[in-house]
Amino acid sequence: MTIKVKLFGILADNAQANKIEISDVSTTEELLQKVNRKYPSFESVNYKISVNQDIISNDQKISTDDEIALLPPFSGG
Amino acid sequence: MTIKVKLFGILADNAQANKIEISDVSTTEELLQKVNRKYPSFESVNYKISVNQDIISNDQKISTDDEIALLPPFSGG
Amino acid sequence: MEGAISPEFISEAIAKHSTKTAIGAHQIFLGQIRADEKEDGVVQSIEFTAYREMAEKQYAEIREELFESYSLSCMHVYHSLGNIGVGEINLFVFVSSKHRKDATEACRVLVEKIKNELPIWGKEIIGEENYSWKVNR
Amino acid sequence: MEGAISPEFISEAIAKHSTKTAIGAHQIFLGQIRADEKEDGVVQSIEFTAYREMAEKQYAEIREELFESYSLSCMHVYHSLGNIGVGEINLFVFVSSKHRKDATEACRVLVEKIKNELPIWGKEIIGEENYSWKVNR
Repeated sequence: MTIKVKLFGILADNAQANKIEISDVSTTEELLQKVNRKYPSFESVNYKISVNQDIISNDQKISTDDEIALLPPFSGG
Repeated sequence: MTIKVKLFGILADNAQANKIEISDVSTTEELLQKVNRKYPSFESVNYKISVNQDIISNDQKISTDDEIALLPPFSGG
Repeated sequence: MEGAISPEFISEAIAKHSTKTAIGAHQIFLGQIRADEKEDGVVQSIEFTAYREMAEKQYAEIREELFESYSLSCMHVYHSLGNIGVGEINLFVFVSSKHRKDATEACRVLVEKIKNELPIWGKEIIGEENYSWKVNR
Repeated sequence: MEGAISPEFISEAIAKHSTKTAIGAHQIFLGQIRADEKEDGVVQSIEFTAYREMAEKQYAEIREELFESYSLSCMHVYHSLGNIGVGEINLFVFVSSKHRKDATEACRVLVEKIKNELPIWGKEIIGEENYSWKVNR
């Protein structure tokens, strides 16, 4: 299963893309592992993952219909 | 000795004057006693007295050169 | 200052600070005249009077205290005198600092002190004939 | 909103509230871009991006929470997106209430939440070529 992942801030900057695709993953933990392997620079960023615009801290199943995003620490305001 | 006394707010309103003169007083206590006798309606107002723009709580001597004022509770803002 | 404080006066005050590039945060408090229901009717306006010389002296002391307690770039206070109608602005407090906490906290304390320590009085005009002297809570 | 927030926009927002005669207090917070000194030079501007849909959802939740916790008449928040220069305003928070304590406290909490909970990022543009990602403290 291929998951589309939105990137923001320094992550989009490091990946030089606002959106990436990660294949063969079915949970958020699997996704994060693959992302960190593919983009080693992400590991130094204390980012969070959101599923359908909610930040997730525990592992959970995901499907291609879910809106997934990786969020570096917020710095608005 | 005649002392000029500035009045503000409800006190000026009750006395129908912004300034009154009180004679034969030489301390703030004496002044306040005379004022309250002359204007009985003042007693229900929890007012303070200032000498040269400082609020005074203890009795002190006053002269005709001092700037005396009676101040109802503040209600600015 | 005499009369109500206009929104344009406020925007001009803000615009003047754009050259002060060490400022990161502005905290503004505005007091607006409420149409409060009183026993005798609805408040139409408040007529403010002050013991001006004393108010200026007191404000200078408050200002000095706050600049000592907080790291501030600017502080401005405008209080209307005269008759200010319902919906109009009678108090404009404007505090600026590098980081937000100083401006936010100093503005809060300043508004409190303006209400409690400045010799200013408001006479609430009710209907066509009545009035009552405003009481700060 | 795109681009910097103008002082005129702020005064128009204030003027719109003059018909709301139950309001006695407006508390306004403005964020202004600072010319901070960084290792590589001085900040020229900050380029803001957001995860807009999530930011709007989060803001709606924050708004609801604050209306439950405080007695408020109005709440408005405008955060700039895009490139905002030094001295320009990128955040306008506007909270109104009958009595000042509600607006003052809600405004303070709201600014804190905007900084900590909204998915918005600032990229500090330094000199002609450099940049660094802003870190909220």
